[in-house]
Parts: sequence; C-alpha cells; structure tokens
Amino acid sequence: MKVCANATEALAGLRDGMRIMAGGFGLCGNAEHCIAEIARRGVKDLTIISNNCGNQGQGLAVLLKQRQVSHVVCSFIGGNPDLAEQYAAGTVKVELNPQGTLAERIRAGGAGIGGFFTPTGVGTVVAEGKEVREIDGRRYVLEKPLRADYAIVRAAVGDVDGNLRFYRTARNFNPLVAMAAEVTVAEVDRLVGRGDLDPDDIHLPGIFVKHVFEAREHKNVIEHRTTR
Amino acid sequence: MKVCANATEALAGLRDGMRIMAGGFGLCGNAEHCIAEIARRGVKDLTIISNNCGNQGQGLAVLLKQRQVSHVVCSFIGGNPDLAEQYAAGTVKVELNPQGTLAERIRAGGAGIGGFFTPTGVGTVVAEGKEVREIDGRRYVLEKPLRADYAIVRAAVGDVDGNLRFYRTARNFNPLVAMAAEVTVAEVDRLVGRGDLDPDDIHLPGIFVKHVFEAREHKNVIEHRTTR
Amino acid sequence: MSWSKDDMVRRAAAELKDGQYVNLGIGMPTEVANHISAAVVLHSENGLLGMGPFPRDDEVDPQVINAGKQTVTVLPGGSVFDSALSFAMIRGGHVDVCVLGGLEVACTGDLANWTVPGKMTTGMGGAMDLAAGARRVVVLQTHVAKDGKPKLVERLALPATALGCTNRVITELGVFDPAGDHFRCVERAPGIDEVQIRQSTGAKVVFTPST
Amino acid sequence: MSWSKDDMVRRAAAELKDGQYVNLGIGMPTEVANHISAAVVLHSENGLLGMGPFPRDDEVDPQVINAGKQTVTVLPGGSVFDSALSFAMIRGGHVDVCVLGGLEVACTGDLANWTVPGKMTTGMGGAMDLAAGARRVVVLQTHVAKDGKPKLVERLALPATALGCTNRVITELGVFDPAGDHFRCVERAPGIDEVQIRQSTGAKVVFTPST
Repeated sequence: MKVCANATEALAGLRDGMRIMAGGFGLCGNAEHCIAEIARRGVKDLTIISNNCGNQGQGLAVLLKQRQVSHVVCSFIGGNPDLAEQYAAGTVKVELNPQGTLAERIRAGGAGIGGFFTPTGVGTVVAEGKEVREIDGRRYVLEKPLRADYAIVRAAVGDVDGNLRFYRTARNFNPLVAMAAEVTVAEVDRLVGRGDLDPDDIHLPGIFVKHVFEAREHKNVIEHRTTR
Repeated sequence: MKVCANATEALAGLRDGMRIMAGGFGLCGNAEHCIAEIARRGVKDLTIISNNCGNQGQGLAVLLKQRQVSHVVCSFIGGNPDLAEQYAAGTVKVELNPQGTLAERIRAGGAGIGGFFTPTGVGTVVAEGKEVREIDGRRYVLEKPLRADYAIVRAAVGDVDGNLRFYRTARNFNPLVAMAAEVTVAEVDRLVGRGDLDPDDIHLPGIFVKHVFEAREHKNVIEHRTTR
Repeated sequence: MSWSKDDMVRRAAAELKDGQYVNLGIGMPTEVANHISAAVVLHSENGLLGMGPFPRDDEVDPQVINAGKQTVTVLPGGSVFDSALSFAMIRGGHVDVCVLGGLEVACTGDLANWTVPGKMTTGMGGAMDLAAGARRVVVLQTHVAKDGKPKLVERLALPATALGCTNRVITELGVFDPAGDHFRCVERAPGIDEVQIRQSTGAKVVFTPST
Repeated sequence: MSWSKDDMVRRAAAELKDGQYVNLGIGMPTEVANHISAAVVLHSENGLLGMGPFPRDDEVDPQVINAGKQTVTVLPGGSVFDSALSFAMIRGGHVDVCVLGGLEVACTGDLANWTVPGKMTTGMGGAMDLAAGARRVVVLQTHVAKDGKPKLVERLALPATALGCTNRVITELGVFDPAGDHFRCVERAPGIDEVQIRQSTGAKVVFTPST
C-alpha cells in the first residue's frame, strides 16, 4: 500500500547522513510538507541534491538554517544567502553542476546508465579531473550518475498506485529525482483512486514512487512577482 | 508553417541513401502514410533505424520487398521474413541492438549525448569491439548515439505547432525518433488548432517536429489477435 | 514424477509477491500471468505498466499490445510511456522480477536464451536488457535439451544474453539457484531424486537440507 | 553615438527569425522578448516552451515561472516538460538561438559569463549547457568593463563558460563575430568609427566592407 497519512509516516525511515534528492526549481514545485518534516525531525549531516537547495531563506534553505546539511549538489546558488554563506564559511560542501548535466546525471542514476559523455563543461572548471574525449569530431566530458536514499517530490495529482501528474513548470526536476532514489516520497495536491488517471495522462508511472500522501495546502511562494 | 497537406509534401526532401528512423513496435504505432509514400517514391539504398523494420510483410517490410533498404538498425527480426531472408542473403546489412540500448542510443542522438555506458550486453556479442569499463563495481559497455536524416512518427493528436499526443502502446519509439533526426515528419490521426492541447497534456513538444499532416485512415494491423 | 509445463508455470507464479513490478518474457513465461495470486503489476517492455489479460472480442484494440505483439488490456492504475523510459525502468532496477525462457544457464548465473549459432537469429529484442537489468531473474526452461544435453551447465556453450544475472531456474525437475561453482537445488519435483537431477545436470548440484 | 541598452536589446531582437526556438538568458537578454517582431517560440530551461509575457495581476500563477524565477505566462501552443527533456532540447541542438549576457568573449568564440574569481559565485545554472548546446549563441554585453578593460579579447582571463561557442557579440559599439584570430565587425553603432572600436577591443578587429 503506497498511500500514507502524511509526511511523518512517509519519511519514517530517514536517518542522519542520508542523501536526499528534491524536486523543484527555486521555490516552484517544492515538496513543502516533506521539507517541513525533515526540518521537524532534525536529521543531520544530510546531502541535498537539488537544483537550488531552497532560496530566499525558504524551501530547503530552512534545512541549511538549521545546520542539517553538510553537502549540496546543485547548479545555482544565486538568491540563496544561506547556501552562499555556509559555502563561503566552508561548513557546507557544494558541488556545482551545469543544470543540464545535473538533470542528466539524475536521469542516468534512475535509468541504470553508468556514465555519459556531454559537450557541456568542456574547457571549463567542470571538466577538471574528469575524462574528456573527442567523439566524431566534438569534445565531451564524462559525467557520472547520481543516486540518493530518498527523493521528495511534489505533484499536482497522484493516484493510490503512485502514478503522478505535475502542473506547469512545477514539473522541472520532480519526475527525474523520483527515478533515482531508493525510496521516493510524493506529496500530491490531490489524491485520486485507482484508474482515475487515464494511462496516457500519467507523467510519471507509479513504479518509481514508494509512498504517496495528500497535502492540500501549499505556500507556493513566488520569488519574483512580475506582472505587466 | 509546419502543417503539410500530406506525406508527399512532408517527405519531399527524401533522397536515395538517406537514414530514416521510424517509430513503431512491430506494426503498432506505424506512420503508415509516410511508409506508403517512401514506397511510392522508390528511393533506394536507405538505412532504416527501427525496432523491427516491419513485420509479416507489412509496414516497413514493404520497403524491404521493394529492395529499397540496404541497412537496418533494429532489435528484433522475428516475425519479419523479408528481413530474415535479405539478411541471410547478405543483401541487407543488419545491426542488432538490445532494445533498450537502441532506445537509449536514439534518445542520446536527440539529446546531444556523445555516448553512454550501459550494463546491457556486457559479456555478449553486443560488446565486441566496444569499450567495456568497470564503474563503481559494475561493468558497462560504451554505446554511441544514433541520428538520422528523417524520422517518421505516428501520433494520435497533433496541433499546428507540431505538439503531439500518442495513444496507448502506439507511443513506443515514436517520441524518441522524433528527437533524433534532422527532419521529423509526424502523421496524426487528428490535427487540432493552436492551444487546443493543454501544455500539461503534450507528450512531445513541437520543437522536435518539422512537418505535421493529418491522416485519418490507418490500417492498424493486428499481428496477434489474442482474446479471452 | 517431473513437473508438467503447467506445474512449472505455476511454480514460477509462486515466486511473485504482493507489490512487485514484474516482466514476463515471451513464450512460456507469458503463461505465468494466468496463475499469479499476488497483487503484482505487470510490465511490458514496449511501454506498458498494469498490463491486463487478453481483451474480450469486443474490447480488442490494435494499439494496445504487449512485447509479444499480442493484443492485451490495460488495467485501472496502468500507464503507458515511451521505450526509453520503459528500459530505464528495467536497467535502473525498478522492475523487481523478470521471468525469462532459457536455453542454457550456468552455475555462475550466466544466461543464454537469445540465439543458437547456425540457426537464423530472431534478434535479442529486450532480452539482454531484462536479463542484465531486472532485480531478480527467474528462468523457466526444460532441464535438458531434446537431445538429452544438460541445459544447466558449468559454462555456457551458447552465446550469452547476460552474465551472472540468473537468480533462479525452474525446470521440470525442480528449482535451482546458481551459486557460483554449483547449483543449489532448493526444491525437487515430487518423486524426483537427487541421482536423477545429478545425471541431468552439467554442473555440480548441492541439495539444501529441506529438499 | 554608441547604442543605448535599449538599442542593444532591439538589435539582438532583430537577430531572430520566424519559426525559431529561442532561449533568452537572465538579465539584459530577458528584455529582448519585449522587442521581437518575428514569430519565434521562447524556451525557458526550467521546462517551458511558448513562454508568454508577464501575467496580468489577476493571472499570476506561482507555478508558472521562467528560469529567472519570474512569474510568466504560457502562450497557446506552449508546452511544459521536465528538466532532462528541456536540456535535451538545448544540448541536442534543437534550440536555434540563445541570447546570453557576457563578461568576456574571445575572438575564438570562447565565452566567460558565469563567475569572477574572488567574488562569491552564483553557480553556472543553465549557462554552460546553453552556451555549448544552442545552434547559435548571441552575446549581449558592454564593450568594455567599468574600469575600461576590453571585454572582447584574444584569450579569456575569466573562467570559461564554453569554448568556441559564440557566434555574435552585440555591444554598445556594434556587432562583432568571433572569427578565429580576430573579430569581424559587421555593424557599427551610428557615429562610432573604426578607431574607437579598435581602441576598446582586446583583439584584432576586421571591418567588413558594409561597415
């Protein structure tokens, strides 16, 4: 049975020192209830794999504020003073990845790929210490897959079998991290019954989801409210 | 303007010696009108990249019957006497790939990946002449991307911007080959207007599709009609 | 008395547990579906999860097929997806169990099931991915070939599908787990004794106390 | 008189042609959107094609944002997708043009735009993928730094974003194409002469007849 009552139940197996992948781009598409539960539990020495690790003191940045995070694998620090500060102080280790490389490494982790050659990063600091190879006249860097103990995912709709649908640009890294963890926890705005989703309408098949719970309330923080 | 009147218009640029990728699994999800047009045109010396290259004398097998094909990159020959015969006679060169490797090579071609390490095929004929490398305790084979001049794709619904939706297991290789060709032609059961598809409901974004035309009639041949 | 084909298929079905995602190979493994009592989800590598039984006459949909190109149904809760994601599921270890047919299994777990030299090949299709990728591989095959040659061997004579991949072999004589330099026999068909098994097997067999 | 920021943005917009898929980087490049007359489709690397203008007050949706985390809209014909597919579009050469901000461009086409040693980095985000992957890279930047140092150079002093990737640079002084061992000036801002450009550029400049 994949359905859980809440984040506490879904994340019961979380321990100090674990690697957690989180969907979301900045504060959009964040598994807010999962993050709150990790903060409440106070587990420490976490590695967070996420495009931003929060922003503006919110989202995953709460875990930084509480000093629960020792490593971050991300693509962007801008807008995240907590990460910038702890990175500068050396209290959090940060591994910066080009955003597309981060996405592809996570996908590779989920898809059983042992590594891949990407043109991104050739001739830059990203390629330092990595194999660079010319293939059919173009140079590529070898990148390795990423995996985690837990993935926390936010979806718009989920069914009792863990099938998920995302909403607009809240999709981002969510379906990818769901594939690459030992245990994937999905919090969904709306939980529906078996067969309520058409097979053609499912963005992420339930095979990748271990626990699903409904969380109707989300803050959905806007980072930059731009209007015309 | 992506919308074409028919397959003749959409495939006008097709030439002898080109590489064509085709969606479809056996006879399911075939771009039937595109195949008929290629047969009508009689272009020769084609390389077909497709899971099966037709079956039971139908689908892409028509091109084999007409001796238009010189190379096939596929995963399965069973059920395709035309391919078996011409392969045995040496008149068609066949490169067999594990099905998952074939799918991933096509995706890599579309995604700008220069190569990837897969565990599939290690210790088999598939690995002969390829680099095998141990990564984190597991052995992998290095596989290269596949690309083509044309991809022919069948979808259930397409809009004027080339956004596509597939139907059930007719999806298979269709969205993948669409990503990996210089020119992708989509034949759709139903053509709809701009904005008729919700952004969340699009299986393949139009960026990958160059030409789209409506073809309401399809044979949809059943290979093995099994009932209870 | 050795197991019938039907017995073997039922024995394979008994391997499956509630909540597992399961891929059944073409041929005898496909028949396992008819005997599963656990609540499993069937995966078909052409891009389908939640595969249901063959359709009724009036339900036949040419665009709903399995990897054997047979018309099937999609159960409530099922989903469809492209071939790259389908094999990501397999290679990424998300498919819990795969039941495959076999031509030869070595006690090292190596499996041969896709081609026989000198015969026209059908191609490997998804067999290599399934064998290399599934978390647990169960092979369903006869214990010996038609000419009496053992199909459980020390070392493959036929071209490999994948190395070290097989967790369990079910034959008409019993259930055998590759264990490195020998097979561990964990179950014997009724009336089959250790001598019969040893004579029919091309590698060392160790019998567990319970057999 | 050199071009204003607005002139530069308009000049960049004039680079775009009907039917192109275009990604506009964060900062000045984002403003290019306001001046496009061609029928292009805007791509945002967080997973959006068919990006529309900022929403009206009553249309704001926190779950519809661009890569700068600004609220935007989706035009009819638009689509959303995950980050892996989004960067497959970029790396796979499906995005026709990318307009990026720059800190330095070398006449070899090398681009530096993501970090300055000694300053806290923001991370590269999608910049390296866009620079390495887009079919055509147009860089929008000032011709010289605040301290007067040329930003069009022979060789990058700053850490590279990608090598040999830049097709065109638009500055307040004109339009420049990296051409290997020199920049080709294909357009001068009104009233700007060759001497001014040569003095402000850290590499050889060749003027095309039309300039």
